[in-house]
This record gives sequence, structure tokens and C-alpha cells, in this order.
Amino acid sequence: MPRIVVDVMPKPEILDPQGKAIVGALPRLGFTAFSAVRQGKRFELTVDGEVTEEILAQARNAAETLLSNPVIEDVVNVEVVEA
Amino acid sequence: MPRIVVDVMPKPEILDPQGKAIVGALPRLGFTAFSAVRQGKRFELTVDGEVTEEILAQARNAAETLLSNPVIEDVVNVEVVEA
Amino acid sequence: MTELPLIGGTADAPGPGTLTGARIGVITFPGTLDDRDAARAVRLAGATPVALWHADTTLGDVDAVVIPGGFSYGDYLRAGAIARFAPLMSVIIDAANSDARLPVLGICNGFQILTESHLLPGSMIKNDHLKFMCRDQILRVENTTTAWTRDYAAGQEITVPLKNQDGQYLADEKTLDALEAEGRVVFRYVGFNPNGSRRDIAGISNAAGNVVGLMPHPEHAVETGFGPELGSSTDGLGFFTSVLNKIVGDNK
Amino acid sequence: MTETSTGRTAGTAAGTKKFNIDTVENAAKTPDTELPWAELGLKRNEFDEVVKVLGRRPTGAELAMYSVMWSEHCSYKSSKNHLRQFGDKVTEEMKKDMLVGIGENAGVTNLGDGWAVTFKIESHNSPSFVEPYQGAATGIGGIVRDIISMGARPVAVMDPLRFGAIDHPDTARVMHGAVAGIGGYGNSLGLPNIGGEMVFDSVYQGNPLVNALAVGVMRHEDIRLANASGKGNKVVLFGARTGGDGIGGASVLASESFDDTKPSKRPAVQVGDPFAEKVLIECCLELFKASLVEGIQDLGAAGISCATSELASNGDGGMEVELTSVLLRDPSLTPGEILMSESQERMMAVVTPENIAAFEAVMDKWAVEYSWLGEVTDTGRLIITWDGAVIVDVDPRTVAHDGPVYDRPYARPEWQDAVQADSFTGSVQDAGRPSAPADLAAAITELVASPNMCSKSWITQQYDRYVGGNTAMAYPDDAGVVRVDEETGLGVALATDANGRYTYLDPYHGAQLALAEAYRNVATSGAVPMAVSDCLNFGSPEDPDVMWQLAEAIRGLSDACMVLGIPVTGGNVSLYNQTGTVPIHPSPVVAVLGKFDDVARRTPSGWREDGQAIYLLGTTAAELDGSEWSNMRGHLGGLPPKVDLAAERALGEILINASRDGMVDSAHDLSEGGLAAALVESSLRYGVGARIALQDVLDRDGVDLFTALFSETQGRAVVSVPRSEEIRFKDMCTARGFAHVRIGVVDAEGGTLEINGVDTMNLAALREAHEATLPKYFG
Ligand SMILES: Nc1ncnc2c1ncn2[C@@H]1O[C@H](COP(=O)(O)OP(=O)(O)O)[C@@H](O)[C@H]1O
Ligand SMILES: [Mg+2]
Repeated sequence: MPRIVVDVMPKPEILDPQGKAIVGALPRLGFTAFSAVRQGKRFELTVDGEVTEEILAQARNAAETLLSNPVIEDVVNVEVVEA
Repeated sequence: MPRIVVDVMPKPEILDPQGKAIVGALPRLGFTAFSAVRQGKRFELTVDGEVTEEILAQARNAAETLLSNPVIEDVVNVEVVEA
Repeated sequence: MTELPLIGGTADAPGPGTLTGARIGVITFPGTLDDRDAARAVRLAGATPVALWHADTTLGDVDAVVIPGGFSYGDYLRAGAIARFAPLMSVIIDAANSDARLPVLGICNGFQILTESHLLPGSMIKNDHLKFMCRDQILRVENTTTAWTRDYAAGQEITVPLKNQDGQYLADEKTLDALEAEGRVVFRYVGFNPNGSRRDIAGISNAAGNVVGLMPHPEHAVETGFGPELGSSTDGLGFFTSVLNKIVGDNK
Repeated sequence: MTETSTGRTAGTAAGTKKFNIDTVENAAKTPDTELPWAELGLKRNEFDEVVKVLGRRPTGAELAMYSVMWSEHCSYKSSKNHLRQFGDKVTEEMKKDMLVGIGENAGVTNLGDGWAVTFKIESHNSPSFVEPYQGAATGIGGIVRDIISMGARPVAVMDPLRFGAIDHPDTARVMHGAVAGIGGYGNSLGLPNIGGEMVFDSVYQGNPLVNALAVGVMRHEDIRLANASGKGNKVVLFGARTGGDGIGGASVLASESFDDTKPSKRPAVQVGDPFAEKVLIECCLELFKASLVEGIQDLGAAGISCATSELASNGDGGMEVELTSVLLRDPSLTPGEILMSESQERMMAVVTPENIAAFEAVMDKWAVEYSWLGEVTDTGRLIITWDGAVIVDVDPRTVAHDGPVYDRPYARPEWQDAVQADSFTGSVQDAGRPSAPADLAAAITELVASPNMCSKSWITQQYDRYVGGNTAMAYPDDAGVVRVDEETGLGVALATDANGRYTYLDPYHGAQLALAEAYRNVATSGAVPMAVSDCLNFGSPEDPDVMWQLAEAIRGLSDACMVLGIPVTGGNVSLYNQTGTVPIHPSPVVAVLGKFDDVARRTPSGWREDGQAIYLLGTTAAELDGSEWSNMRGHLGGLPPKVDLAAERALGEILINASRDGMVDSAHDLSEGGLAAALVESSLRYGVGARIALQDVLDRDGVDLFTALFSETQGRAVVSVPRSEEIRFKDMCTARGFAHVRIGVVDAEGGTLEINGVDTMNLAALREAHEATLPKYFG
């Protein structure tokens, strides 16, 4: 069954305490290659049947209204993945 | 600056309470096209400079050890994105 | 002055407990919240609390360790995920697995840290209702042979506070069956499952019984007037007297 | 691998070149440069005043500082003339235990035995409407930093909340977010939530009130003040990095001073990092314990502008700061923006040169980032440089203390008389007032299930009440109680109250009623009331009607504090809470703090022991205007209940003595919902019912049964008295001339609340009605 993936990230100008905690921990584990980390969300929406333009529009709409909080987050990606 | 994106999802056999809440809320907002939703995490790791094989290996390693818990989650994707 | 000064660390506590021989370490990570409370419980049980710091690389001469509740490093990634890699955790993991079988109790965030460390199987995810929940919770003590439960009667029901956001215990069916078969389900929720945990599991132990983890907070049920209003309100004290009696017994 | 150990030193900032730096020198040379003062919220006369104070036009950075510090929020320009009364109307009795009064980050009250307590209530109203979770979370964060900066360990929080109509589509958004945010932040700090309020009223629809209270304790010697003394002492900024948070209008300024680089976006809201704040708490306490800081100030509204100007003007009067040393989260910030940023989880301190190494060691232990910004001087000038160039050169007092003060016009609104004349009794909404036994039972059930009277456990379950191990009482008792000293049991009690409807009907008395209720709640728990903090939530001060409400409320509150003998030690004013021209009900939220010599003596609000005698203290008049009952029927008019502060004090003394001497096992004050609500709440507290007969009350007070149950006459409480103590208790009330009448007995067996003349009510059914309301609306 096809899925629509929606990626949501904290807006770049907004503090991301989660990413901050991770970037602080990485070097202690020997991972020194990363200068910044941001943590967002990935949603996988399952569609029964074919992904029509209308369904994709629904997903985009849901991404902007329910899946993200437009005050602090951006939807960075909405795409179809065949399973 | 290039970033490495790491996507982590709850294992398919594990109940995802957040995804469940979303799939319950979607129809109430008129989004009827989706039969299931799962919520995972997306990490963006910033690399200062070039993403070498060694750095990519570090990212894969961090994804498996720190960024995900293999008991409940799968790393579904590690990829480089040029900004 | 209070025995655990509000200002200052546990090291400033005046005087040791009554059974000065028994020293129980309480570890503090950045973001740990219930460390003072755990130290108070240790003291009220008669042992001496010893403050441990996450960045330490040795345990000193403690006879047991409590990993208390809180939000270590903020717990933004996954509860316990970052704390598991603290320097002192590797020492604790080794000591728990060594022949000496150091008794280790993980409470709430401590339990999450123990599963992230693989000292205990399974993991915790968000409560099924997705909200933080604070309530007085009845538990049944299912195994009274562990280092932390020997002072309870088999099947005894106790009331201790529960307070968390990520308390839903899960493991695959095979693991759950094995836990049941080996008697390693140490506590079960009674009457109400507050978070959707599989098989009403509130706490488990490792095979040897020295490592125990649970989501509810026994250290908040050790003093009349400051714990649950149901039950005896000091139902949690048995955790700390259990380990104390074990230490004293082993040392004899 | 943290950057903490190095910090950034002056002049090495990357990107220094990016801006057209407006220096003081340049400002003097270019007097005619247009400045965006209006966009930054200054009025023409205020800008002219800045020019006069400086003797030249301000630089961009100076303009940023004055505009934020002279805002209503920071300067109290509309309320200052009225707030003075809190400082002026003070008796010797009120001064007795006050160690630090109004003006500091929070007041400090002596508890004895070398202990002191500090508490304060603040608003975070409009951020909580825009983004309820983060708004409420950062509200908790801000008030907790005020407490830390006094040198105290924070020990508990409270959250008085007011939302729009319970069934309005937007209310769930605000309610879910605010409650989760308060819990998310407070729980992560390890601070038990010990009480609050919850009111639904459509007047708050576009202006919900999210107030937050924090309380902390310290030893006397640990009290810290916000001042920078000692020439040559170093100024350090520590905690989170500075981002573009909350600079709103400053982006106007940004566009002015930029070359060609476009400013990156400025965040619309601030995001809290409770972990960072928990670490700040612990590291500050280590600093205090080792006496490593001379003065300390939290960064809240107006950020570095506020911290530098207040520290400097409260100390030796001078400070020099290099702004490029500030550690940034967003390198595109301009100097003005850095000065205005309201990024959370930051503190500023003054450290002697000898203590620098020890200070840095504490920072490193907790992995807290810090940077040294400059030093204290004795020049009386606050000088801020950008890469060595002077961009601010001001007398810090003019920024921090000498802002504009307005005597805004105010007048009793024209509509006030008509509102006060419109009594509930006899109104259309009063038609069909229940009197039959079945109807009265139905009315009581309806009352305790109503949005404002229903169980709040949907909220309080999301809050950690246990952490710290010192919580002796919290929801649903009248006051929250925390132990301070384990050895003696010394502790404090806190309650917050406000009734916007009462205050709308009569602001002077409404504010007094808020104080009376909080005072009564504290005394009911058994604690001796000692101090007051208040959060004055009102509409626009530019509306003479609203300004009158504010003036009257402050006058009423300060008068009442004199009579009750407890001082206001701090507080907060939140104005412009209105949508268009429609203000919220005037909502002065009053917090009262009380003291227990031993918290083991606290009195819970519910019955337990079968057969104990139940007494009603105080007399009942027909006072239904502004009541919950009239509210349920959609009426708001008339006059609020009468205020009798002498009676409140007498009642308080009885309740405190009764608790200290073990004469009562439970006590619950009567407030919203009157006796009916109190009887049901006392029954549901432990699931133990009672048999009640009110005939003596009806005869004595000349009221009918409905009035006895639903009137909101003040100065009343119900108590349960062990049989062995009954004579002693009655004698005490008689000796003090306080009305008391036995109205029934505790009935542990029946599982019912029986009131003569009312159909017997099953406790299980009452509980279901009481607890179902919030879950029904909010899931
Ligand atoms: N938002 C809240 N957070 C925490 N506790 C609350 C909140 N709202 C109400 N409470 C608690 O619920 C109980 C009843 O509240 P309320 O009816 O306002 O009390 P009272 O009438 O005694 O002032 C009190 O213990 C109060 O502290
Ligand atoms: Mg009350």
C-alpha cells in the first residue's frame, strides 16, 4: 500500500531544545562530525488504493493544519512512497 | 552546509499511540483518505564541510545507537542533503 | 537544618543513617529530579545515602545504587537515551553484571535508563492517552525474592505515586512470556492500567534479581503526610529496607 | 566539547562587519536621522523625552533599550501612580516579617529559624493565546527565574487560569496547550504544582489569562539582590544563547541598520527549554552556596536591556559591556536586537575577579555556557560597546527607573449604576428558582458539574504534585502546603483567588473579595497568613472605564491589606487584555502566603470520621448577585457579596487556632457556589458523606433553603469537629463572638449527602457529575 511521508521540522529561527540536547551528547559518544542537530517529526500516512492528486492535496492540507504547528514548525516535505 | 537526514520510525509491530491519535483526529477534520498514520522522528545533522564516507558512517552509527532504540524503532533512512 | 538541605547537595546531609554500614548511592544526572527524595527514602529506611554524579568514573564503596526519576538531559530524544551513555552508567552496568551483583533500582526515568542500557529488557513509549499522569497507584508485588522486594509479602498490594509521560512498557511477546515464566514481572498495576503497559506490567527485574526497575515512585511513599492518601502512605519504604536487609545479611 | 570554557571575547565576533553600527559619536553628528520610534511603540512625547535625557538623538541600540524598558510591561507607566499605595499603606504589623519588599524581583518574608520565603505571581497571557503550550511553559520558566534570582530554591508552582467559554471551538486549543505547557515545564523542573484556578467565561475568549506563581525558600544569608556593586567586578551572562526571541518591533530596527544582508526571520514565539532551566537552578544554587556572585538578575522581558540597566542603577551606578561577547544562537542579530531579545533561560551575574575561576568551574560542572561581558564601574554611566565602538552611553536610571509615568484619566463608567441596579433576584433569569426537594438536589448536582465548579482533576492529574517530597497538601484542598524544614515541619501555605464577575460589579470590593478569599483559604488550611502577591489582569488603561476599574481595584486591595495586616510584597500588572473595545472582566488575581510552624497540623477540606459534628461558621445573607448560580442562569448584575474584613480575620483566627490545637479534623471555606458547593466538596474529598439540617441557619439568618445553599456570603467555613473537642470548640467561637451553628454529622456509612429538605444525593452520582465535565469537553 502506498504511503505519503510528511516531514515537519522546527522553524530554523526557533530554539530546538531537543536538537540542542542531542548535539551536546554526540561528542561524548565520539561522534564529533556534527556542528548542529535539529529534531523534527516524520509522519507516514497510509493510503488504501491509489494516491490521487486530491488525496495528495488532503495530505498537504493535513500537514499544514494538524501535523504541524505553523507558529513554530515548517512542513519541509510531502511525498509519496510506494511500499 | 550539507546536512545528513536520519529518519527513525516506530517498528511496524509496535503500537504507536501518537499515530493512533492522529488517525482518529483526521476524519474529524475532513481528511478521510488515510487508513493509518505512524509518527516517527526526523533528525537533521549539520556537517561543516564535506560529507565524507567516514562522516556518513558516523551518522549511521549515531542513528543506530543514540538516535534510535532498536527495541522499538527502526532507522528507515540516512541520507545526505545539500543545503 | 533539614537532613537534606534545600540549598546544597546530598553530601551536606548531617550525620549518617542508623545503619551506618550500609551505603546506598543515588545518582544525579543533569535533569534528575527525584534524587533528594530517593536519598531521603534511603535515610528513612536506616541507611546512608551517598550522592553520585553522572560524570564520575568510579562508584566508591556503595553497596547499592538508586537511579532516580526525572528528565535526564531533558529526555527530549527518548527517555533515558542520553543518560545511558553517562560515564557512571558504564560502571554501574559492569557492577550490576559482575559476580558481586550490585543491587540497582531504577525508578521512572531510572527504569527508562535501565532499559536503554539493556540491563532490563523492553522499553517505554508514551502513555496510551498521551498525557502526563500523576496519581496514587495500586501495585501488586509479584516477586518477593529480588534485592528490592524481600520485605514485602508475595501478592501484597501497595499504593505508591505514579507520575510520568512515557510510562507505557512494551516488549515483544517472546520477551514478555519469558519474563512471566521466570517470575521477573515484579510489579503489576492493579485496578487501573494508567498507561497501556503490556500485561499491566509496572516493574521488572533482571534474571539475577539484583536489578529492578519500575515506573511508579516508591520513594514518594515513605513518610506519613507526604505521600499517597490511600493505603498506609509509607508502602514504598519496603524497597529500601529490603535492600538494606540484604546488604546487612550479605555482610554478616 | 562544550564551548563553555572559552566563551567569546570582545571584538572577535564573526559578522561584526555586517551592520551599519550607529555609534554615539555618529548620533551626535547626525541629529536629524529618522528613527523608527513609533514602530517600536514609543509615543512622540516619550521619544522627545529620550532625546532630552540624552541631550542628543539616541543611537539605534539606545532607542531599542528605551523602547522596551519604557513599554507598559516593563515601566508600569499607567499603573505606577496607583501601585504606590501598596508601599504607602503599610503598618508596623505589616513590616514585621518583610525582609525584602516591592521593587526587587520578588519580595522576601521571614519565616523564622533563619528561613525566608519568596513568592510572586506573573502573567503570560497573550503569548499563551498565540501559542498556548510554549506561552504557558515560558510563563512558568520566567516566574521561576525571578525566584532563583532572589537566592532561593524554587519549591512549588501554581497556575491560575481563565479561558473562554467551555464549549467555544477555540477553548480546547488553549486549554490543552496551556495545561500541557505548564505541566511540561513545571514537571521537568521538579517543582510540584500545588494549586491554581480554572474559570471559563466568554469574556476571556480572545484574552485567556495564564498566570503563574512560584515560591522559593532560602536561608537569610542567601538572599540575593539585583545590583551591581564593586568597581572592577565582572559581569557575566550565562545559560541559553541569545536568539531573536520576542523582539517583535526590533525587526524594524534591524532593517535600518543592515547593510545588504537580509535579516533572517525572527521567531514569532519563544520556545522554552525546561532542561536548561533545571540546570540553571542547580548551578545558581551552587553559586549562592559558595558565595560566588555579588548580584544577580534573571533575564525576562527586555532581556539584556533590563538586566544591565537594573543591575547598574541598583548598584554603584556604572557598567561597561561589550555586546559582541554575547553568545548567539542566531548570528544575524543586530546590536539593538541583542539588547531586546527575550530568549529564555538566561541569567546575568556580577562576580569579583577572585571568584572568576570558581564561577567557571561551577559552569563547567553543569555544562552551562557563559560569557564575560564587561565590568562594574563607578562612572554612573551604562556604556555598551560593539567591537569597541560605543553604541550606548546612558544613565542607567533613566532607562530602568525614570520611564514615563502617566496619570491616565479615569472615571466611574456610565453603565456601572445600571449594572449594579440589575439584581439577580427577581430578574428574568431568576424565574423558576428551585425549592422542591427534587429540584434542589438537581440544582446542586448541576452546580457541581458546571464548568467553573466541576472537578479540576483533568488538569491537576497532568501535574506532578509529589516531586520534592515536601508537598503536604495540594488539589483539591483550599491551599497548597509545602514543608520547608524537615526537622521542625516548618512550612508554607499558598492560595490564589480572583472573581472577575464580582470585580466587574464593583472593582473596589471585588479586589478585596479576591484577597479575602485567598486569605480565608490559607487560614482554612491552618496557616497564618503573612504576605500577598498580586497579578492585575485588566483591559486597556487608555479606556477611562478600565482605568477606573484598575484604580479602584488597587485602592481596594491596598486598603484591605491594611485591615488584614499583611503586605503586598510583589506582583505584576497585565494590561490591554481586550478584544477590540471589549475588555475582560477586571481580574485581580491575589495570592496569599501563610506559614505553618508544623505542616503536620494542616487541615484538609474533607470529612473522614463517622459521627463528627459539622459546624457552619459565619452568617448567611441573601447574596446571589454575581454568584455561580446566577452565572449558570446567564445573569450578571447587582452588587457582589459584602466585604467584612474584621469577620475574615476573626474567622481566620478561629480556623488557625482550631488547627493548632487539634479541635477540627477538616475545614473548607465557602466561596463560589456557597454552602452547596462546600458540602459536596467536603463529601467527595474522601468519599465520606454527611447528614445536614439547616433549620437553625434558616431561623437565625432569615433566609430560605435555596439561599442558604447558594448564596455566596463571605466569611464562612464548614468544619468537622471530633466529639471530644466539641465543647472546647464551641466555647472558643462563643468567646470570640463568632457565629457558629451545628448543621449536621459526618456519615461514613451511607455513601450519601443528606440535606433536610433536599432529596438525598448519592455520592457516587455526585462524583460522576463533578468529574465528567472536563473530560467531556477536552477528552
Ligand atoms: N489550574 C489549576 N492548577 C492546579 N490546581 C488547581 C487549578 N485550578 C484549581 N485548582 C485547585 O482546585 C481546588 C479547587 O479550586 P477552587 O474551587 O478555585 O478553590 P477555592 O474555591 O478554595 O479557591 C484547589 O485546590 C485549587 O488549588
Ligand atoms: Mg476554598
